[in-house]
Amino acid sequence: MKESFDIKVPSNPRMMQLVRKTIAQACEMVGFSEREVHAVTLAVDEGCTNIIRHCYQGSETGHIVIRVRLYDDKIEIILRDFGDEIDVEKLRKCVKKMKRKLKRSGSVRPGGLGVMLIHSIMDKVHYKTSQDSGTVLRLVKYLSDAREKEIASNSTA
Amino acid sequence: MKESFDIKVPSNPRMMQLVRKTIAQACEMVGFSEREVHAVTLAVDEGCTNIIRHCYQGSETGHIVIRVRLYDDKIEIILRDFGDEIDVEKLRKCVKKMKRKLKRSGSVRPGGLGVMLIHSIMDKVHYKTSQDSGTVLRLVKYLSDAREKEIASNSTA
Amino acid sequence: MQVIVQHDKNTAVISISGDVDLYSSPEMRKAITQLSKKKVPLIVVNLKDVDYMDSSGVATLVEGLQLTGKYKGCFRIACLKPTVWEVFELARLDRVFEIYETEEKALKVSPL
Amino acid sequence: MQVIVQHDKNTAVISISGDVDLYSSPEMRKAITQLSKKKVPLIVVNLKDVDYMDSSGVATLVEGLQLTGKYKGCFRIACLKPTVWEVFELARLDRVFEIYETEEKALKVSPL
Ligand SMILES: Nc1ncnc2c1ncn2[C@@H]1O[C@H](COP(=O)(O)OP(=O)(O)O)[C@@H](O)[C@H]1O
Ligand SMILES: Nc1ncnc2c1ncn2[C@@H]1O[C@H](COP(=O)(O)OP(=O)(O)O)[C@@H](O)[C@H]1O
Repeated sequence: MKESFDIKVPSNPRMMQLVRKTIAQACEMVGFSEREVHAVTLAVDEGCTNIIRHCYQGSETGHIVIRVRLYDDKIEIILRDFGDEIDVEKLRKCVKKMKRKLKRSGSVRPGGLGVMLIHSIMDKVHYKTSQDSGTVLRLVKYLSDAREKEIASNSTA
Repeated sequence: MKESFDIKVPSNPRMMQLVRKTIAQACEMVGFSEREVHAVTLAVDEGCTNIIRHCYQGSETGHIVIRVRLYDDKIEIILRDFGDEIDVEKLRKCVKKMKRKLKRSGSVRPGGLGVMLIHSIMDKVHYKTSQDSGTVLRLVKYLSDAREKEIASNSTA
Repeated sequence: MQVIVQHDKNTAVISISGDVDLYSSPEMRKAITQLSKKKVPLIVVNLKDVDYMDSSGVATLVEGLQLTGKYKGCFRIACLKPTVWEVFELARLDRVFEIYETEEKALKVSPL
Repeated sequence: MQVIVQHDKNTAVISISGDVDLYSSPEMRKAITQLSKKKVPLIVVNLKDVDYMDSSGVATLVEGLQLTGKYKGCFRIACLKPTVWEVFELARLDRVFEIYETEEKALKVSPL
Protein backbone atom coordinates (compact mmCIF):
# COMPACT_ATOMS: atom_id res chain seq x y z
CA MET A 1 0.00 0.00 0.00
CA LYS A 2 1.16 3.50 -0.79
CA GLU A 3 -1.52 6.12 -0.73
CA SER A 4 -1.56 9.79 -0.01
CA PHE A 5 -4.13 12.45 0.75
CA ASP A 6 -4.16 16.13 1.65
CA ILE A 7 -6.15 18.12 4.12
CA LYS A 8 -6.11 21.89 4.20
CA VAL A 9 -7.48 23.69 7.23
CA PRO A 10 -7.58 27.31 8.41
CA SER A 11 -5.23 28.18 11.29
CA ASN A 12 -8.10 27.91 13.72
CA PRO A 13 -7.75 25.92 16.97
CA ARG A 14 -11.32 24.72 16.47
CA MET A 15 -10.12 22.70 13.48
CA MET A 16 -7.65 20.63 15.49
CA GLN A 17 -10.26 18.12 16.58
CA LEU A 18 -11.06 17.45 12.94
CA VAL A 19 -7.39 17.09 12.06
CA ARG A 20 -6.95 14.62 14.92
CA LYS A 21 -9.86 12.43 13.81
CA THR A 22 -8.48 12.30 10.28
CA ILE A 23 -4.90 11.57 11.34
CA ALA A 24 -6.04 8.92 13.82
CA GLN A 25 -7.98 7.15 11.05
CA ALA A 26 -4.94 7.30 8.74
CA CYS A 27 -2.75 5.79 11.48
CA GLU A 28 -5.28 3.01 12.03
CA MET A 29 -5.22 2.23 8.33
CA VAL A 30 -1.43 1.78 8.43
CA GLY A 31 -1.89 -0.54 11.41
CA PHE A 32 -0.48 1.33 14.39
CA SER A 33 -1.52 0.23 17.87
CA GLU A 34 -4.04 2.31 19.80
CA ARG A 35 -1.22 3.82 21.84
CA GLU A 36 0.80 4.74 18.76
CA VAL A 37 -2.27 6.18 17.03
CA HIS A 38 -2.72 8.48 20.00
CA ALA A 39 0.94 9.50 20.06
CA VAL A 40 1.19 10.29 16.34
CA THR A 41 -2.07 12.23 16.52
CA LEU A 42 -0.64 14.21 19.42
CA ALA A 43 2.56 14.98 17.51
CA VAL A 44 0.58 16.27 14.51
CA ASP A 45 -1.65 18.33 16.79
CA GLU A 46 1.46 19.88 18.39
CA GLY A 47 2.91 20.63 14.97
CA CYS A 48 -0.30 22.37 13.91
CA THR A 49 -0.80 24.34 17.12
CA ASN A 50 2.82 25.54 16.88
CA ILE A 51 2.03 26.81 13.39
CA ILE A 52 -1.08 28.56 14.69
CA ARG A 53 0.71 30.15 17.64
CA HIS A 54 4.19 30.88 16.33
CA CYS A 55 3.84 31.19 12.56
CA TYR A 56 0.42 32.85 12.34
CA GLN A 57 0.57 34.42 15.83
CA GLY A 58 -2.91 33.25 16.65
CA SER A 59 -4.51 34.71 13.54
CA GLU A 60 -7.21 32.39 12.18
CA THR A 61 -6.87 33.55 8.59
CA GLY A 62 -3.77 31.51 7.74
CA HIS A 63 -3.77 27.99 6.35
CA ILE A 64 -2.14 24.69 7.14
CA VAL A 65 -1.79 22.02 4.48
CA ILE A 66 -1.27 18.51 5.77
CA ARG A 67 -0.14 15.81 3.38
CA VAL A 68 -0.35 12.27 4.68
CA ARG A 69 1.38 9.32 3.02
CA LEU A 70 0.45 5.82 4.06
CA TYR A 71 3.00 3.06 3.58
CA ASP A 72 3.16 -0.61 4.54
CA ASP A 73 5.62 0.07 7.32
CA LYS A 74 5.30 3.77 8.16
CA ILE A 75 3.29 6.95 8.01
CA GLU A 76 4.69 10.21 6.70
CA ILE A 77 2.99 13.48 7.57
CA ILE A 78 4.03 16.77 6.06
CA LEU A 79 2.80 20.03 7.59
CA ARG A 80 3.13 23.14 5.49
CA ASP A 81 2.49 26.73 6.53
CA PHE A 82 2.64 29.92 4.49
CA GLY A 83 4.26 32.20 7.01
CA ASP A 84 7.68 33.79 7.35
CA GLU A 85 10.95 31.94 7.39
CA ILE A 86 11.68 30.53 10.83
CA ASP A 87 14.94 30.14 12.73
CA VAL A 88 15.43 26.36 12.46
CA GLU A 89 18.76 26.55 14.28
CA LYS A 90 17.06 28.18 17.27
CA LEU A 91 14.43 25.47 17.22
CA ARG A 92 17.08 22.76 17.19
CA LYS A 93 18.80 24.36 20.17
CA CYS A 94 15.49 24.61 21.99
CA VAL A 95 14.94 20.87 21.55
CA LYS A 96 18.45 20.04 22.74
CA LYS A 97 18.10 22.21 25.81
CA MET A 98 14.70 20.73 26.56
CA LYS A 99 16.01 17.18 26.28
CA ARG A 100 18.93 17.91 28.58
CA LYS A 101 16.66 19.51 31.15
CA LEU A 102 14.27 16.60 31.07
CA LYS A 103 17.05 14.11 31.67
CA ARG A 104 17.99 15.86 34.86
CA SER A 105 14.53 15.96 36.38
CA GLY A 106 10.97 16.86 35.63
CA SER A 107 11.09 20.49 34.65
CA VAL A 108 8.23 22.69 35.70
CA ARG A 109 8.71 25.17 32.87
CA PRO A 110 6.06 24.44 30.30
CA GLY A 111 7.83 26.23 27.40
CA GLY A 112 9.17 24.01 24.63
CA LEU A 113 6.87 21.13 25.51
CA GLY A 114 5.25 20.95 22.07
CA VAL A 115 8.45 20.64 20.08
CA MET A 116 9.81 18.17 22.62
CA LEU A 117 6.72 15.94 22.35
CA ILE A 118 7.02 15.91 18.56
CA HIS A 119 10.65 14.81 18.83
CA SER A 120 10.07 12.11 21.39
CA ILE A 121 7.12 10.60 19.50
CA MET A 122 8.20 10.64 15.86
CA ASP A 123 11.09 8.69 14.36
CA LYS A 124 11.99 11.47 11.95
CA VAL A 125 11.43 15.20 12.41
CA HIS A 126 12.69 17.57 9.76
CA TYR A 127 12.05 21.29 9.30
CA LYS A 128 12.64 23.02 5.97
CA THR A 129 12.02 26.74 5.84
CA SER A 130 12.34 29.44 3.23
CA GLN A 131 11.55 33.09 2.86
CA ASP A 132 8.87 32.86 0.21
CA SER A 133 7.20 29.51 0.65
CA GLY A 134 6.85 29.12 4.40
CA THR A 135 7.93 26.16 6.47
CA VAL A 136 7.58 22.44 5.88
CA LEU A 137 7.69 20.05 8.81
CA ARG A 138 8.15 16.42 7.79
CA LEU A 139 7.27 13.75 10.34
CA VAL A 140 7.77 10.01 9.97
CA LYS A 141 6.72 7.19 12.26
CA TYR A 142 7.59 3.56 11.59
CA LEU A 143 5.51 0.58 12.59
CA SER A 144 7.31 -1.42 15.23
CA ASP A 145 8.66 -4.72 13.88
CA ALA A 146 6.35 -6.73 16.10
CA ARG A 147 3.35 -4.79 14.88
CA GLU A 148 4.39 -5.17 11.26
CA LYS A 149 4.62 -8.94 11.60
CA GLU A 150 1.27 -9.13 13.34
CA ILE A 151 -0.39 -7.21 10.51
CA ALA A 152 1.34 -9.25 7.82
CA SER A 153 0.17 -12.50 9.39
CA ASN A 154 -3.39 -11.19 9.72
CA SER A 155 -3.61 -10.15 6.11
CA THR A 156 -2.41 -13.50 4.83
CA ALA A 157 -4.71 -15.42 7.18
CA MET B 1 -19.21 30.22 12.93
CA LYS B 2 -18.24 29.94 9.27
CA GLU B 3 -15.27 27.77 8.60
CA SER B 4 -14.15 25.73 5.66
CA PHE B 5 -11.61 23.04 4.96
CA ASP B 6 -10.60 20.85 2.03
CA ILE B 7 -9.67 17.24 1.76
CA LYS B 8 -8.23 15.73 -1.39
CA VAL B 9 -8.13 11.95 -1.76
CA PRO B 10 -7.26 9.54 -4.55
CA SER B 11 -10.20 7.76 -6.20
CA ASN B 12 -9.50 4.69 -4.12
CA PRO B 13 -12.33 2.90 -2.26
CA ARG B 14 -9.90 2.34 0.63
CA MET B 15 -9.98 6.09 1.27
CA MET B 16 -13.72 6.23 1.89
CA GLN B 17 -13.42 5.24 5.54
CA LEU B 18 -11.11 8.19 6.06
CA VAL B 19 -13.49 10.55 4.26
CA ARG B 20 -16.36 9.30 6.43
CA LYS B 21 -14.48 9.90 9.69
CA THR B 22 -13.63 13.45 8.60
CA ILE B 23 -17.14 14.28 7.39
CA ALA B 24 -18.70 12.79 10.53
CA GLN B 25 -16.49 14.99 12.71
CA ALA B 26 -17.42 18.07 10.64
CA CYS B 27 -21.13 17.26 11.05
CA GLU B 28 -20.68 16.86 14.80
CA MET B 29 -19.01 20.26 14.95
CA VAL B 30 -22.05 21.87 13.28
CA GLY B 31 -24.26 20.12 15.83
CA PHE B 32 -26.17 17.48 13.88
CA SER B 33 -27.74 14.61 15.79
CA GLU B 34 -26.11 11.19 15.67
CA ARG B 35 -28.68 10.05 13.14
CA GLU B 36 -28.14 13.05 10.88
CA VAL B 37 -24.35 12.71 11.14
CA HIS B 38 -24.70 9.16 9.86
CA ALA B 39 -27.03 10.18 7.03
CA VAL B 40 -24.88 13.08 5.77
CA THR B 41 -21.79 10.86 5.96
CA LEU B 42 -23.62 8.25 3.90
CA ALA B 43 -24.63 10.83 1.29
CA VAL B 44 -21.02 12.03 0.90
CA ASP B 45 -19.79 8.43 0.70
CA GLU B 46 -22.33 7.75 -2.07
CA GLY B 47 -21.24 10.89 -3.92
CA CYS B 48 -17.59 9.80 -3.73
CA THR B 49 -18.20 6.19 -4.71
CA ASN B 50 -20.24 7.35 -7.69
CA ILE B 51 -17.25 9.45 -8.77
CA ILE B 52 -14.96 6.44 -8.36
CA ARG B 53 -17.26 4.10 -10.27
CA HIS B 54 -18.81 6.30 -12.94
CA CYS B 55 -16.38 9.16 -13.48
CA TYR B 56 -13.08 7.32 -13.03
CA GLN B 57 -14.46 3.88 -13.98
CA GLY B 58 -12.79 2.27 -11.01
CA SER B 59 -9.33 3.66 -11.73
CA GLU B 60 -7.54 4.61 -8.52
CA THR B 61 -5.37 7.27 -10.12
CA GLY B 62 -8.02 10.01 -10.20
CA HIS B 63 -8.66 12.53 -7.46
CA ILE B 64 -11.62 13.80 -5.52
CA VAL B 65 -11.52 17.18 -3.82
CA ILE B 66 -14.00 17.67 -1.02
CA ARG B 67 -14.64 21.15 0.31
CA VAL B 68 -16.60 21.36 3.52
CA ARG B 69 -18.17 24.57 4.81
CA LEU B 70 -19.43 24.70 8.36
CA TYR B 71 -22.17 27.19 9.20
CA ASP B 72 -24.26 27.85 12.28
CA ASP B 73 -27.33 26.30 10.72
CA LYS B 74 -26.06 24.03 7.93
CA ILE B 75 -23.23 22.12 6.37
CA GLU B 76 -22.25 22.49 2.74
CA ILE B 77 -20.16 19.82 1.05
CA ILE B 78 -18.78 20.23 -2.45
CA LEU B 79 -17.40 17.20 -4.28
CA ARG B 80 -15.25 17.87 -7.30
CA ASP B 81 -13.90 15.37 -9.80
CA PHE B 82 -11.61 15.88 -12.78
CA GLY B 83 -13.28 13.55 -15.24
CA ASP B 84 -15.35 14.03 -18.37
CA GLU B 85 -18.54 16.02 -18.60
CA ILE B 86 -21.51 14.00 -17.42
CA ASP B 87 -25.09 13.90 -18.62
CA VAL B 88 -26.80 15.77 -15.80
CA GLU B 89 -30.17 15.52 -17.55
CA LYS B 90 -29.90 11.73 -17.61
CA LEU B 91 -29.02 11.75 -13.93
CA ARG B 92 -32.04 13.89 -13.13
CA LYS B 93 -34.31 11.51 -15.03
CA CYS B 94 -32.76 8.55 -13.22
CA VAL B 95 -33.59 10.15 -9.87
CA LYS B 96 -37.17 10.92 -10.91
CA LYS B 97 -37.73 7.38 -12.15
CA MET B 98 -36.22 5.97 -9.00
CA LYS B 99 -38.45 8.10 -6.79
CA ARG B 100 -41.56 7.09 -8.68
CA LYS B 101 -40.65 3.44 -8.47
CA LEU B 102 -39.99 3.65 -4.77
CA LYS B 103 -43.35 5.23 -4.11
CA ARG B 104 -45.10 2.28 -5.68
CA SER B 105 -43.33 -0.40 -3.72
CA GLY B 106 -39.94 -1.57 -2.62
CA SER B 107 -38.06 -2.14 -5.82
CA VAL B 108 -35.60 -5.00 -5.95
CA ARG B 109 -33.43 -3.42 -8.64
CA PRO B 110 -30.36 -2.06 -6.89
CA GLY B 111 -29.37 0.37 -9.70
CA GLY B 112 -29.75 4.07 -8.92
CA LEU B 113 -29.68 3.52 -5.18
CA GLY B 114 -26.69 5.79 -4.56
CA VAL B 115 -28.10 8.86 -6.30
CA MET B 116 -31.46 8.24 -4.67
CA LEU B 117 -29.93 8.09 -1.17
CA ILE B 118 -28.11 11.37 -1.79
CA HIS B 119 -31.37 13.03 -2.82
CA SER B 120 -33.42 11.70 0.05
CA ILE B 121 -30.84 12.67 2.68
CA MET B 122 -29.64 16.13 1.60
CA ASP B 123 -31.75 19.29 1.47
CA LYS B 124 -29.99 20.59 -1.65
CA VAL B 125 -28.32 18.54 -4.37
CA HIS B 126 -26.86 20.32 -7.35
CA TYR B 127 -24.65 18.99 -10.15
CA LYS B 128 -22.59 21.32 -12.33
CA THR B 129 -20.55 19.76 -15.08
CA SER B 130 -18.29 21.01 -17.83
CA GLN B 131 -16.04 19.58 -20.49
CA ASP B 132 -12.72 20.78 -19.15
CA SER B 133 -13.09 21.05 -15.40
CA GLY B 134 -15.00 17.95 -14.43
CA THR B 135 -18.11 17.81 -12.30
CA VAL B 136 -19.03 19.60 -9.09
CA LEU B 137 -21.65 18.14 -6.80
CA ARG B 138 -22.90 20.58 -4.17
CA LEU B 139 -24.70 19.15 -1.17
CA VAL B 140 -26.37 21.11 1.62
CA LYS B 141 -27.98 19.87 4.83
CA TYR B 142 -29.71 22.18 7.29
CA LEU B 143 -29.92 21.67 11.01
CA SER B 144 -33.49 20.99 12.01
CA ASP B 145 -35.08 23.94 13.85
CA ALA B 146 -35.40 21.96 17.06
CA ARG B 147 -31.75 21.01 16.93
CA GLU B 148 -30.69 24.58 16.25
CA LYS B 149 -32.58 25.88 19.28
CA GLU B 150 -31.17 23.15 21.49
CA ILE B 151 -27.62 24.05 20.46
CA ALA B 152 -28.23 27.78 20.89
CA SER B 153 -29.56 27.28 24.42
CA ASN B 154 -26.58 25.07 25.33
CA SER B 155 -24.03 27.58 24.15
CA THR B 156 -25.55 30.44 26.09
CA ALA B 157 -25.89 28.34 29.25
CA MET C 1 -14.34 -5.69 7.49
CA GLN C 2 -14.31 -9.35 8.46
CA VAL C 3 -16.45 -12.15 7.07
CA ILE C 4 -16.95 -15.40 8.95
CA VAL C 5 -18.96 -18.21 7.37
CA GLN C 6 -20.35 -21.18 9.28
CA HIS C 7 -22.39 -23.67 7.33
CA ASP C 8 -23.67 -27.18 6.94
CA LYS C 9 -25.73 -28.70 4.13
CA ASN C 10 -28.95 -26.86 5.00
CA THR C 11 -28.04 -23.56 6.57
CA ALA C 12 -25.28 -20.99 6.40
CA VAL C 13 -24.60 -18.00 8.62
CA ILE C 14 -22.45 -15.19 7.26
CA SER C 15 -21.27 -12.97 10.12
CA ILE C 16 -19.95 -9.59 9.08
CA SER C 17 -18.07 -7.12 11.24
CA GLY C 18 -16.82 -3.65 10.37
CA ASP C 19 -17.92 -1.18 7.72
CA VAL C 20 -19.51 -2.52 4.54
CA ASP C 21 -18.66 -0.11 1.73
CA LEU C 22 -17.34 0.00 -1.83
CA TYR C 23 -13.96 -1.22 -0.58
CA SER C 24 -15.14 -4.13 1.53
CA SER C 25 -18.44 -5.28 0.01
CA PRO C 26 -16.77 -7.47 -2.66
CA GLU C 27 -15.66 -9.77 0.17
CA MET C 28 -19.21 -10.11 1.46
CA ARG C 29 -20.35 -10.67 -2.12
CA LYS C 30 -17.85 -13.51 -2.52
CA ALA C 31 -19.21 -15.33 0.53
CA ILE C 32 -22.82 -14.94 -0.64
CA THR C 33 -22.03 -16.02 -4.20
CA GLN C 34 -20.15 -19.14 -3.09
CA LEU C 35 -22.95 -20.28 -0.81
CA SER C 36 -25.67 -19.65 -3.37
CA LYS C 37 -23.68 -21.62 -5.94
CA LYS C 38 -23.88 -24.54 -3.53
CA LYS C 39 -27.64 -23.88 -3.32
CA VAL C 40 -27.65 -23.75 0.46
CA PRO C 41 -31.39 -23.63 1.29
CA LEU C 42 -31.13 -21.00 4.07
CA ILE C 43 -28.57 -18.21 4.16
CA VAL C 44 -28.58 -15.79 7.12
CA VAL C 45 -26.43 -12.67 7.06
CA ASN C 46 -25.73 -11.53 10.61
CA LEU C 47 -24.96 -7.79 10.71
CA LYS C 48 -24.73 -7.33 14.47
CA ASP C 49 -21.17 -5.94 14.26
CA VAL C 50 -21.79 -3.69 11.29
CA ASP C 51 -22.10 0.01 12.14
CA TYR C 52 -22.03 1.27 8.62
CA MET C 53 -23.32 0.08 5.26
CA ASP C 54 -23.58 2.04 2.04
CA SER C 55 -25.47 1.34 -1.17
CA SER C 56 -22.82 -1.07 -2.42
CA GLY C 57 -23.48 -3.23 0.64
CA VAL C 58 -27.23 -2.98 0.18
CA ALA C 59 -26.89 -3.83 -3.53
CA THR C 60 -24.83 -6.88 -2.60
CA LEU C 61 -27.61 -8.09 -0.28
CA VAL C 62 -30.22 -7.47 -2.99
CA GLU C 63 -28.07 -9.61 -5.26
CA GLY C 64 -28.02 -12.33 -2.60
CA LEU C 65 -31.81 -12.24 -2.48
CA GLN C 66 -31.95 -12.65 -6.24
CA LEU C 67 -29.37 -15.44 -6.39
CA THR C 68 -31.03 -17.53 -3.69
CA GLY C 69 -34.45 -16.79 -5.18
CA LYS C 70 -33.39 -18.57 -8.35
CA TYR C 71 -33.19 -21.93 -6.57
CA LYS C 72 -36.05 -21.11 -4.15
CA GLY C 73 -33.62 -20.67 -1.28
CA CYS C 74 -34.21 -18.44 1.73
CA PHE C 75 -32.10 -15.31 2.22
CA ARG C 76 -32.40 -13.58 5.58
CA ILE C 77 -30.80 -10.69 7.40
CA ALA C 78 -30.36 -10.56 11.17
CA CYS C 79 -29.41 -8.01 13.84
CA LEU C 80 -29.53 -4.67 12.04
CA LYS C 81 -28.11 -1.79 14.03
CA PRO C 82 -30.11 1.47 13.82
CA THR C 83 -27.69 3.10 11.35
CA VAL C 84 -27.86 0.12 9.01
CA TRP C 85 -31.61 -0.20 9.43
CA GLU C 86 -31.90 3.41 8.34
CA VAL C 87 -30.16 2.73 5.04
CA PHE C 88 -32.68 -0.03 4.35
CA GLU C 89 -35.49 2.38 5.18
CA LEU C 90 -34.07 5.19 3.06
CA ALA C 91 -33.75 2.72 0.20
CA ARG C 92 -37.29 1.44 0.99
CA LEU C 93 -35.93 -2.06 1.07
CA ASP C 94 -36.95 -2.74 4.66
CA ARG C 95 -40.00 -4.64 3.40
CA VAL C 96 -38.23 -6.41 0.56
CA PHE C 97 -35.94 -8.35 2.87
CA GLU C 98 -36.80 -10.87 5.58
CA ILE C 99 -35.22 -9.09 8.55
CA TYR C 100 -34.94 -10.71 12.02
CA GLU C 101 -33.97 -9.34 15.39
CA THR C 102 -31.74 -12.24 16.26
CA GLU C 103 -29.78 -14.91 14.44
CA GLU C 104 -31.71 -17.59 16.34
CA LYS C 105 -35.03 -16.34 15.02
CA ALA C 106 -33.68 -16.05 11.51
CA LEU C 107 -32.63 -19.69 11.70
CA LYS C 108 -35.79 -21.01 13.35
CA VAL C 109 -38.65 -19.46 11.41
CA SER C 110 -39.78 -21.86 8.70
CA PRO C 111 -39.69 -20.63 5.10
CA LEU C 112 -42.57 -18.32 4.14
CA MET D 1 -15.00 20.37 26.48
CA GLN D 2 -17.03 21.00 29.62
CA VAL D 3 -15.80 22.38 32.92
CA ILE D 4 -17.75 21.86 36.12
CA VAL D 5 -16.52 23.46 39.35
CA GLN D 6 -17.72 22.44 42.83
CA HIS D 7 -16.13 24.20 45.75
CA ASP D 8 -16.39 25.34 49.33
CA LYS D 9 -13.93 27.40 51.37
CA ASN D 10 -11.29 24.69 51.66
CA THR D 11 -11.51 22.49 48.59
CA ALA D 12 -12.44 22.76 44.97
CA VAL D 13 -12.95 20.05 42.37
CA ILE D 14 -12.69 20.97 38.71
CA SER D 15 -14.24 18.22 36.59
CA ILE D 16 -13.30 18.31 32.92
CA SER D 17 -14.88 16.32 30.13
CA GLY D 18 -13.94 16.20 26.46
CA ASP D 19 -10.71 17.00 24.66
CA VAL D 20 -8.33 19.52 26.22
CA ASP D 21 -6.46 21.24 23.41
CA LEU D 22 -5.45 24.68 22.16
CA TYR D 23 -9.11 25.47 21.50
CA SER D 24 -10.55 24.38 24.83
CA SER D 25 -7.74 24.77 27.39
CA PRO D 26 -8.41 28.50 27.98
CA GLU D 27 -11.68 27.48 29.64
CA MET D 28 -9.90 25.11 32.01
CA ARG D 29 -7.35 27.85 32.63
CA LYS D 30 -10.09 30.28 33.60
CA ALA D 31 -11.46 27.91 36.24
CA ILE D 32 -8.01 27.27 37.71
CA THR D 33 -7.09 30.95 37.75
CA GLN D 34 -10.32 31.99 39.45
CA LEU D 35 -9.95 29.42 42.22
CA SER D 36 -6.29 30.21 42.84
CA LYS D 37 -7.17 33.90 43.08
CA LYS D 38 -9.48 32.94 45.92
CA LYS D 39 -6.55 30.99 47.43
CA VAL D 40 -8.54 27.80 47.79
CA PRO D 41 -6.19 25.53 49.83
CA LEU D 42 -6.84 22.34 47.83
CA ILE D 43 -7.68 22.22 44.14
CA VAL D 44 -8.32 18.84 42.50
CA VAL D 45 -8.62 18.55 38.73
CA ASN D 46 -10.63 15.45 37.85
CA LEU D 47 -9.77 14.24 34.35
CA LYS D 48 -11.81 11.05 34.31
CA ASP D 49 -13.77 12.10 31.21
CA VAL D 50 -10.79 13.44 29.29
CA ASP D 51 -9.56 11.19 26.48
CA TYR D 52 -7.18 13.64 24.96
CA MET D 53 -4.87 16.36 26.21
CA ASP D 54 -2.15 18.17 24.32
CA SER D 55 0.72 20.34 25.53
CA SER D 56 -1.51 23.39 25.94
CA GLY D 57 -3.56 21.42 28.49
CA VAL D 58 -0.44 20.19 30.25
CA ALA D 59 0.99 23.73 30.30
CA THR D 60 -2.25 24.97 31.85
CA LEU D 61 -1.95 22.40 34.63
CA VAL D 62 1.69 23.35 35.20
CA GLU D 63 0.50 26.92 35.55
CA GLY D 64 -2.07 25.79 38.11
CA LEU D 65 0.69 24.14 40.10
CA GLN D 66 2.69 27.36 40.06
CA LEU D 67 -0.26 29.59 40.95
CA THR D 68 -1.31 27.49 43.92
CA GLY D 69 2.31 27.07 44.99
CA LYS D 70 2.54 30.82 45.50
CA TYR D 71 0.10 30.70 48.41
CA LYS D 72 1.20 27.22 49.57
CA GLY D 73 -1.98 25.66 48.24
CA CYS D 74 -2.30 22.05 47.10
CA PHE D 75 -2.85 21.29 43.40
CA ARG D 76 -3.77 17.71 42.54
CA ILE D 77 -4.80 15.73 39.50
CA ALA D 78 -7.12 12.73 39.62
CA CYS D 79 -8.27 9.91 37.32
CA LEU D 80 -5.89 10.07 34.39
CA LYS D 81 -6.86 7.88 31.47
CA PRO D 82 -3.98 5.97 29.82
CA THR D 83 -3.77 8.37 26.84
CA VAL D 84 -3.56 11.40 29.13
CA TRP D 85 -1.14 9.66 31.47
CA GLU D 86 1.10 9.04 28.48
CA VAL D 87 1.34 12.76 27.69
CA PHE D 88 2.48 13.38 31.26
CA GLU D 89 5.06 10.62 30.89
CA LEU D 90 6.30 11.87 27.51
CA ALA D 91 6.63 15.33 29.04
CA ARG D 92 8.32 13.75 32.11
CA LEU D 93 5.85 15.57 34.30
CA ASP D 94 4.39 12.43 35.87
CA ARG D 95 6.57 12.97 38.92
CA VAL D 96 6.12 16.73 39.11
CA PHE D 97 2.40 16.50 39.78
CA GLU D 98 0.55 14.87 42.66
CA ILE D 99 -1.53 12.37 40.71
CA TYR D 100 -4.25 10.22 42.33
CA GLU D 101 -6.26 7.28 41.07
CA THR D 102 -9.55 8.61 42.39
CA GLU D 103 -11.06 11.93 43.32
CA GLU D 104 -11.73 10.60 46.84
CA LYS D 105 -8.06 9.86 47.44
CA ALA D 106 -7.04 13.24 46.02
CA LEU D 107 -9.36 14.90 48.51
CA LYS D 108 -8.45 12.74 51.51
CA VAL D 109 -4.67 12.60 51.52
CA SER D 110 -3.29 15.31 53.80
CA PRO D 111 -0.90 17.86 52.28
CA LEU D 112 2.66 16.61 51.84
N1 LIG E 1 5.94 26.34 13.55
C1 LIG E 1 6.78 27.18 14.21
N2 LIG E 1 7.10 28.36 13.67
C2 LIG E 1 7.93 29.20 14.32
N3 LIG E 1 8.51 28.94 15.50
C3 LIG E 1 8.24 27.77 16.09
C4 LIG E 1 7.36 26.85 15.48
N4 LIG E 1 7.27 25.77 16.28
C5 LIG E 1 8.04 26.03 17.34
N5 LIG E 1 8.63 27.23 17.24
C6 LIG E 1 9.60 27.82 18.23
O1 LIG E 1 9.96 26.81 19.16
C7 LIG E 1 9.67 27.21 20.51
C8 LIG E 1 9.14 26.04 21.32
O2 LIG E 1 7.81 25.71 20.93
P1 LIG E 1 6.87 24.83 21.81
O3 LIG E 1 7.54 23.52 22.01
O4 LIG E 1 5.54 24.77 21.20
O5 LIG E 1 6.78 25.52 23.23
P2 LIG E 1 6.23 26.95 23.63
O6 LIG E 1 5.57 27.51 22.43
O7 LIG E 1 5.28 26.64 24.73
O8 LIG E 1 7.42 27.67 24.05
C9 LIG E 1 8.67 28.33 20.39
O9 LIG E 1 8.79 29.26 21.41
C10 LIG E 1 9.00 28.95 19.02
O10 LIG E 1 9.99 29.94 19.15
N1 LIG F 1 -20.40 11.09 -10.48
C1 LIG F 1 -21.05 10.56 -11.53
N2 LIG F 1 -20.51 10.68 -12.77
C2 LIG F 1 -21.15 10.16 -13.81
N3 LIG F 1 -22.33 9.50 -13.76
C3 LIG F 1 -22.91 9.35 -12.57
C4 LIG F 1 -22.30 9.88 -11.40
N4 LIG F 1 -23.10 9.58 -10.36
C5 LIG F 1 -24.14 8.90 -10.86
N5 LIG F 1 -24.05 8.76 -12.20
C6 LIG F 1 -25.06 8.11 -13.09
O1 LIG F 1 -26.24 7.85 -12.33
C7 LIG F 1 -26.59 6.47 -12.34
C8 LIG F 1 -27.11 6.04 -10.98
O2 LIG F 1 -26.05 5.97 -10.04
P1 LIG F 1 -26.20 5.19 -8.66
O3 LIG F 1 -27.32 5.79 -7.94
O4 LIG F 1 -24.89 5.17 -7.98
O5 LIG F 1 -26.62 3.71 -9.02
P2 LIG F 1 -25.86 2.60 -9.85
O6 LIG F 1 -24.50 3.09 -10.12
O7 LIG F 1 -25.89 1.44 -8.96
O8 LIG F 1 -26.69 2.46 -11.08
C9 LIG F 1 -25.36 5.75 -12.75
O9 LIG F 1 -25.63 4.57 -13.44
C10 LIG F 1 -24.60 6.77 -13.61
O10 LIG F 1 -25.00 6.66 -14.95
